[in-house]
Parts: sequence; structure tokens; C-alpha cells
Amino acid sequence: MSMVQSYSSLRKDLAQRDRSLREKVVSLEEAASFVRDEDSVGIGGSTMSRTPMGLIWALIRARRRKLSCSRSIVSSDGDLLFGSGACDHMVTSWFSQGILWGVSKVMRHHVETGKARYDEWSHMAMGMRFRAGAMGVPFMPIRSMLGSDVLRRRPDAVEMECPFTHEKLLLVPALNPDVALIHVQRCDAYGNAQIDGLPFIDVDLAMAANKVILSTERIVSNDQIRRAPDQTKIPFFAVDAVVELPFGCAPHECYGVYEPMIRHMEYYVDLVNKDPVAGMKQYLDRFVYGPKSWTEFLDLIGLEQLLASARAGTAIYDA
Amino acid sequence: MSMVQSYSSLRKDLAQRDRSLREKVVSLEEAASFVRDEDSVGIGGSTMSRTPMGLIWALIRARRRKLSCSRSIVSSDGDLLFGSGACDHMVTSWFSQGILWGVSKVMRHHVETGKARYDEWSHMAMGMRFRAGAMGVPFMPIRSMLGSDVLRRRPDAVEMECPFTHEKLLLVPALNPDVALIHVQRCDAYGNAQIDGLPFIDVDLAMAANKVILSTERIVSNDQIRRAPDQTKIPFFAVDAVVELPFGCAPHECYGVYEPMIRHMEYYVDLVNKDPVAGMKQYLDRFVYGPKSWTEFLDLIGLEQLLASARAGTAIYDA
Amino acid sequence: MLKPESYTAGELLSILSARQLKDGQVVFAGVGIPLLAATLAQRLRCPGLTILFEGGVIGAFIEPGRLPPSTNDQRCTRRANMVLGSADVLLLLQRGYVDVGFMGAAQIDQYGNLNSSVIGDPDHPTTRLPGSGGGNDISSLTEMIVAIKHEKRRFVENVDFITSPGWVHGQDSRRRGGLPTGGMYRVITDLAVFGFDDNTHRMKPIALNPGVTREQVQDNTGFKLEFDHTTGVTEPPTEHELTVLRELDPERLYIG
Amino acid sequence: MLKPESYTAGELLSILSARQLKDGQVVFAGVGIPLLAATLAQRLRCPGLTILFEGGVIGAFIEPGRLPPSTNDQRCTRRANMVLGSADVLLLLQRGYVDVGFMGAAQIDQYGNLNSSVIGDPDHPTTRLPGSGGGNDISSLTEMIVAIKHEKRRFVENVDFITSPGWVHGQDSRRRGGLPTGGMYRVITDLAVFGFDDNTHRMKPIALNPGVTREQVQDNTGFKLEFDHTTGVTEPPTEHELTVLRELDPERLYIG
Repeated sequence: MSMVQSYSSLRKDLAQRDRSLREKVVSLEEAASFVRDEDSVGIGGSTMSRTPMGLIWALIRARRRKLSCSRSIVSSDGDLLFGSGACDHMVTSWFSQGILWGVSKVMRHHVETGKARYDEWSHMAMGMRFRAGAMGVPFMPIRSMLGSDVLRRRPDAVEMECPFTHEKLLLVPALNPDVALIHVQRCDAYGNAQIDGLPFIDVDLAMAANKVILSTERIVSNDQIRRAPDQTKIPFFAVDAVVELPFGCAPHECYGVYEPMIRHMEYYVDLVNKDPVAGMKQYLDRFVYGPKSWTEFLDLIGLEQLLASARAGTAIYDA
Repeated sequence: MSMVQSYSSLRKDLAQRDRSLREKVVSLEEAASFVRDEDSVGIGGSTMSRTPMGLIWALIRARRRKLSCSRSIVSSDGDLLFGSGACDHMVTSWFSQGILWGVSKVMRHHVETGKARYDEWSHMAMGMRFRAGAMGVPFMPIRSMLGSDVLRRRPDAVEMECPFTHEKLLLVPALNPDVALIHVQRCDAYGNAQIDGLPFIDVDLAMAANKVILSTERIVSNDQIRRAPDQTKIPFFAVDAVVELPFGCAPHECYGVYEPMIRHMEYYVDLVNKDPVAGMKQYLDRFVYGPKSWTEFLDLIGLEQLLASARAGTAIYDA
Repeated sequence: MLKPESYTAGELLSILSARQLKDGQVVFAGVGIPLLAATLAQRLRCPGLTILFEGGVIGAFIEPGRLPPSTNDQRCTRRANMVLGSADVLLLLQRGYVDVGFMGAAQIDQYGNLNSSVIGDPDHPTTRLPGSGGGNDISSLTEMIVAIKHEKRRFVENVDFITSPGWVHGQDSRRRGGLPTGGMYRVITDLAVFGFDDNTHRMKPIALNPGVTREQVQDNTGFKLEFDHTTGVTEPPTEHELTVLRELDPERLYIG
Repeated sequence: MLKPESYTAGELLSILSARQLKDGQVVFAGVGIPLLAATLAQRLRCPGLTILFEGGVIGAFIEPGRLPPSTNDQRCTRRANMVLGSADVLLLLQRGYVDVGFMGAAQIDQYGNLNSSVIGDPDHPTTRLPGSGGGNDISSLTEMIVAIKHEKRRFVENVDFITSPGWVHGQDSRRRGGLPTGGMYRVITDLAVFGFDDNTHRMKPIALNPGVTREQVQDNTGFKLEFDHTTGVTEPPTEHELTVLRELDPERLYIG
């Protein structure tokens, strides 16, 4: 099926990437230029955790169009991508702002009116699709989704009889996005990335994608990386650009650094769920298009909230 | 194919295991009693690294017979298992004492005379067989071994045409050993294990096996584990027994703790490669059956060698 | 003995759900009532209860007053034994390490199938719901307990869309569909506790909640329920259960 | 200019092999001469050369005088950028992150197939060799450079057993066998450097080592070699190359 990239084309794409040990630090604006209209974009983290919000924010400001995005679980990042018109196709297992706020009116508005598409897979299937992509194989076998309507809506998954056990299995197709957006706690200028706490599917996503853009809370020396190589989760040669972006997940969380800025999230949810069109426009104008820089956006969230979430974020290590 | 356990029997075996949070610390002798004659035994580590030599030593002393063993790469551990008569079937990708010493005369003697079997798979295929077992699926697709005589000797691997890309792929069968033997730097009394440095295939092996026996350099408190949960590599509920065994890999290495005891290895290799039968008997009598305890065995290696390898082992952190 | 007016529906749901768990079990818990109920069970009777979260967490102890907004937040990892990838924690279900899956639901039917995807025609949904998340995987691969508010619109004969399969179309249709293990075990509502018939696999009442009549339950259910002499009555929440529960959720995020 | 008697076969092999590597490449190196040669290249001309080891290592810098006894030992991880599972490092080849695979060999044939499994009948081998290790995976999934001592018994027309596939039976048999990528690129011996014909994929001499005649090479080879006007002569090792190499292996573990 055409949805899976052939091995020769997958290898050709990778062979063309510069995998040499070189510095890759770019500005947030330059990073956005690595993504083209109509690209398939894999997004790291899950729900409100380690979401590369800064990179998404930059893509929206750069007026990208017709992106096809994929993520394990989508939160307000998906709202903004749909609402801004940057993305009209989301591949995920769950899409709303968060369980606390019911169903996203923005997601509903775009999907129910046919403005955008939402392809639903199970959470494990999403993970296995990225893993197949990371391993350089066209599929992974799984035992879920069978017998459900989730599968009935996904003809691009193939049921097979196991040649060893003659049991029924489902083969889910590899997902190799054109670009991956991933936020980490630290990496060096080459892109060697270390992730604390919940890793989600980010390592598989990074190895699967044909291009990887990292945003990081801070850039550390290569010496620091080499002192603890068993803490490195993404190798430099899989990375194409590095952006240093403190609070780069705001208003979402970054494990061990800050928790979600819930007051800002509540303000946002209230605004867009009252009116998914006008409310969204108002939010985008004020918080995405308005600020001159990411720091100015953080300033709009407010130092008090930033400090409070940072205090809560580091508290995980007090337990 | 019968070589892959059916899903229902795999689930039944696991459902019967006590997965509750409980202490599992046993003596080295008790640990050996978890393995029965004719069991399939998966061995952690690779070549001379993090080999569970103490557990293997205990199995030989307990006079286990007809074990079918599997490991990524086999070193003198395989010699001892063949030479002692504990194991007559090895599944691996490479089997000799070490590249420095040419071809193991012990392996050659047993395989060439038909006393024992050596099933050869590629290194990646071994890893993917354990991974399939860990994931609860009957196979993994890979792109190596195709077109080689290694594959021609393994009718239990199945070539398939990919339903997505119509490329040729190889399906390697899941490996779910009856028991896994794994050595780690530290774990708690419940079996939550943390591994430093090279992880090899030990995590997949642990999740794939129907029983897991851990030996560990030291047992730490559950509190210490819970302070860094992202350092835990094997969860307690996959573990059935824990043995505290300092220098538990001797004369092999344990990352960050000690390097191989090369002088003892050279003594051993010289002895068995001169005469794989008499030399092996001599080694087993003196170093395996002779000592009253693991500590007495370490004493025979000699404190000077232990200290020298410990000095070299910790030096990895000086770099 | 506590009167029904002394606790909310959310509190009753949490407490009755917690009672379904046994010490030493490995439980995969969804966010909301399941997370709260599993944590409650851990504090009341099951210190050896191991809670797994979809975000990639094994054996967490949630801190009172700091309930996570989702099972993917760092608060879920507090005092955990291990954190791992979100696909890898779901693979634990596939391998068989998990005893019970424990979730909430928007809509359930007579065979315990759950719908959290679409209301109406999937091609032109009247309401697009958030979707499966790990729900489909959990309900496909292990025994399930579901906690749900008992309303007629939620208890329908057949769900519009099977997101998380229960017994599918009853009898052995689940197995034939490719799911040889697991299945819906208990449904806990604010009105009653339900199980499933061993042969037909249709939902059947096991016990009424304190002060609830059979008529009330049937009136709020979109399909016919068979009550018989085996249908019992559940013990009301105790002071102690309520006190500990309210300590866990002082902001009443989930207990209402 | 250095005379052949001023360096050993092992030293020549290491130096000529090192010259084949380019800065910025990602190289998967086997133990022995390949590990040594890759490290030599890194110190001489390729500071940005990334060395991968089968044990699960990315970007190590081996310490002079502390060569690892295998590619699975902790010494291989010194100053590495990353360590990972041994299956996962091999999967990097399958995904395509590696430019060159670099190995030694016991036996090679006219199509660059390597045998490290059995001499004689596989069912009743006269000699059982250690086996593939990662060799089969590396040679199946990437472009290969092989360093091997040049002896007639090692250079055979067809290997008894294809452990690590080169061009299999020549022409497009490798691709037809299911290996669309990679293939044998260079063979470095103590007598000459070889490539492979673009169409037949048979081994052909590219350059003779200093002081070596075509006859010497043919006499030590078990199959017919085609020399022509393009066959050149390799520059001898330089003082500098030898000095750095000898610093790396002072115990002469691999350089003999």
C-alpha cells in the first residue's frame, strides 16, 4: 500500500541526510523553515507532556499549510494546528484538550464540518507504527484493534494468519514522517539528546522520521553527554536541527522542569470551547501571531505562572 | 510451527506467575532450583560482559542436564555449559571464548562430534526473536539473513512477501525461554532492576522469559529505586528470584564495576584449548565443583586479580 | 450506616470500584475515577496493588491533593518503581503482565462494548468524541472493569461505534474476532454493579446499590435487564472509605 | 619512503584499511583490525568519524593501550555519545543510518561472500567456526569493507558456507535473494586492494601493495584475477601512520 514508504526510497532519503558530527543549532524561525507545506509531521510527547509547543507555535507563525500530523495523544496542540489552518489531517489515538475539559469544540468543529480529517488508531498501534518506521520494516504485528470499529475504519491495516501459530494478527503499517518535532530536557549542539522521566514514543519517532527537529530546555556540552552515554536516548546523526528554547512546552509540561500552566490552559479552553472559530482567532492573534518572540509569548502567560509551574515541576524529585 | 509458543499457552504461563509486590531474595543454591532439566534457558549479557556466570556456575554444580540455552553471543559460559554436560543445545549468533583466543576447542569438540547442537542465527535475528517474545507476538520481520546459508540452515524462519510494499522479508520466530538468567548492577528485594552501561538484549529477554532469575552486585532499597524510576530497566513483576552476588560475572566483566579477569581467562583458555576434555574436567573440578561457595571460587581467582579488574572497571567513569 | 444523601454519585462510583480490586494485582488504570479508585484501594486495603498508567508508569503512589490531569503527566510517576515508553507499557498488556484493566466510558452496550469515538454515522458524525486512546488496547488484551455514570443515553442496546470491544456481539464473537483473551468483567455504576452471562455474555445485574430499586435501574437502561434471586444489594460506603477518598481529591476534581 | 620490512602485515592492513574511511562517515566496525583501523583513521584524518560497535555503542573514542578484547566490552564505550541495546545498534543498519560496515574474515570468495561458520559439510563440519555474530546483518544491510590476511586457503573460488553475503552468486543475485541495499565494496589485504566489477560483481584488483607483484597476488588467490592497465600501486605507510598506530596497540594485540 502506498501509505508505507518502500525500503529503497526510505534508504535513499536517509542516505541523502548529512549524518556527520556537526553543530546544528538554529533559531526558532530557522527551525520552522525545515518543515514544508504538505509535509507529514510527527509530534513527540503525549497529551500535555513534553509537547514541542514552541516548534508548533513557530510553524503556525510561518503560515505552514496542509500539514498531516501524527501523535500518540493530541491535546491543545492539535486544536491550534487545526484552528490556524496549518494542519487539516491528524493521525492519533485520542484528540481533545484534556480529560478535565470534556470534548474539544475545536476538534469537533473541524471534524464534524469536514474541514479536517481525524484518523483514529489505538494508542499501541500508533506506537507500533512509529516503531516499525524506526526499525526500517514496513509493519509491526499486534493483537489489539481486532474485532473493533476502530479497525473497520482503517483499511490500511492488514489482518493476517500467523505462519507459526495460525492465530489471527493485525499488521499495522510503518509510519515514517517527513519531519519529527521533539522537545527534550537537554542535548548538545550535535543533537545528542537526553530525556528525563516519561519517554513516550519519542525515540522511535526520532529514528523513524526522515528529518528531526529538536527543541531543548538547554544545550549542554558534548563532554557532558559523553560522561553519561547510557543517558542519551536520541543519537546526533538522527537529528537535523537543534533549537534552545526554555519553557519550550509552555503551556504544557516538561518532566522535572515545569508542570502545565493550568490557569492559562483553563483560560484557553474556556475561550475556544465557547466559540471554536472566534475564540480560536482571538487566542491566535493574541498569543501566537501577536508576540514578537517566544519569550514575549511566555511573558503573556506571566512570570507568576511560569515560576509556579517550575516549582511544581522540580517537586517530582522531592518524592 | 511448534517452536513458537501459542498465545493462549503463553498467557496461561504468565497468568500463573505471582506478580504481586513481594520480596524474592534467595540463596545462589535456591536460585539454581528454579531451573529444571530440559528447560530452555535464556542468558543475559554478551560475550564477556554482564554474563551471569555465578548463576551458570550454580546450575552446573546442581548437575542440571539437557538444558537448551540461548544468548546473543556466547563465550566461555557456553564452554562450561557444554563441557559440564549441563547443556547440549546452544542457540546463538557467535560461540567461542573470545576473538583474542581463536576458535573454542570445547565448542568445536562438542559440535563436530555431534555431542551437542549449535543453532546459528544472525545477532540481530537473536535480538528480534527475544523482542517478539517480549512483545507477546509470534514473530518479528527483519531484512537480514536473506540470501545466506545461515538462513538455509534455519527452516524455522519464514520468508514472506510484504502485504504493503511487496518486498521480501524474513519473519523470525519469537523466543520465550522457560527461564532467563540475568546479572545487573543493582536491584531491590522485589526485583526492580537498574542496569548501567551496555544493556544488550537483557530487557527483552526478561520480558520474554516465562521465569526470570536475577543476580545482582548489590540489593538496594525500594526507596532508592523509586527515587529514579526512569533508571529501572526490568520491572519487579517480571522477576521470580533475586540473588545478591558480588563479582557475579567473574571472570567476565560487569560494566562500571569490574573488567574481565584476563589472566584467569587466559589460564582457562590455555587449559581447555590444549585438551577440551581433560582440560575442561580439570577446570570444572578445581573451579566449579571444588569450591564450597562463590566466594571460595573468587578466592581461587585471587584477590589481586579481583582488585585489578575492579580498578579498571570503575575507570570507565574517569573518561 | 451512611445514607445515600451523605455521598455523591462520583464518591459512590469510586468506592464501589475500589472494592473490586484485590491486593497484589497489577491494574492498568485510566484517568479520572479509575485512577482515583485504584489509589483509594491502594491506601485502604491493597498496599501491594501495582498501578500502571498509559503514559508509561509502573507502580506509582499518587499524592493526595495532587491528582494528575491525565495519565501522561509527571504527577503519575510519583514514587513509581519504573517509567517506560507509552507503547511499551501497553505491550505489557499484550504480553500478559496485567490482571485488570480499569476505565471510564462515555457509552456502553448490552455486551459491554464501549464507544468513545463517534455518536451517529462515523462518516458524518453528529458528535466526534476524543477516541480510543489506550482503551481499545486495554479492553482487547485484558479483563476489564468499567466505572460509568448510569444514564439511559449511556446504557444503549448497541453502541454506535465499538471503540473498545467488550464481548462484541455476544457468545464467542469476541474470540472469533481475534481476541482470545480478556473481556468485560464488571461494570460499576452509581445505581448497581453488573457482570456478564458466561454463555450469552450479555450484561446482568449482580447487586443494587444501597437504596436503589430494580425499576430505577431498568428505567435508566436502554436494554432489558434480567434480575433474579441472585441479585443482591451492595454495602454502602463506610465513613473511613469516604474520609480517605476525600483526602485524595480535596478539590473534588473527579468525585464531583 | 618506508621499506616493506619496516612494518608487519597487520600494520599494513590496519593503515591501508584506515585510508578507506572518510571524515564524517558513520562506520560499523568489528573487533580486531577494523576497530583498530577505524580508531586510527579517527586520530589521523577523521575527527568526525563516528564508530559504531555491535555491543551497542555510538561514537566511541578508544583509549590508546586499552583496546577492548571484544566489541561488547565496556572499553568500547569510552567517551561514547550513546550506548544502546545490541539489537538496536544493529537496527540502525537496517534503518540506514550507517555508511560503511568494516569487518575481518576467515574466508572470502570471488563474489565477496564471507564464511565464518563451517569448513566442510555443514551437517558434519570438519571445522565448526564461531559463526556470524553481527557479520550477516552488517553485510546484508550496508556497504562493506573487509580486511583480511591474503592466503590461498582464505581466498577461495566459492566459500563452503555463506555466513555474510557479498554479491552471492554475482550479477543481481544479491538483490534477487532479498538484499536490495549494500554489498561488498572493498577488500584490503596485505598484498593488494580489491573492488568488484559493476556488472559481474566479481572481485578485481584495484592496486597492489608496495613491493608486491601481480604473480604473488594470483599465486595466493584461489580464483582467477583480472589485472589490467587500471591496476595501480598503493602508497606505502608513512612514518606518521605507523607511529600513531603503534601508540594505539602498544601490546601489539592486533598488529602482530
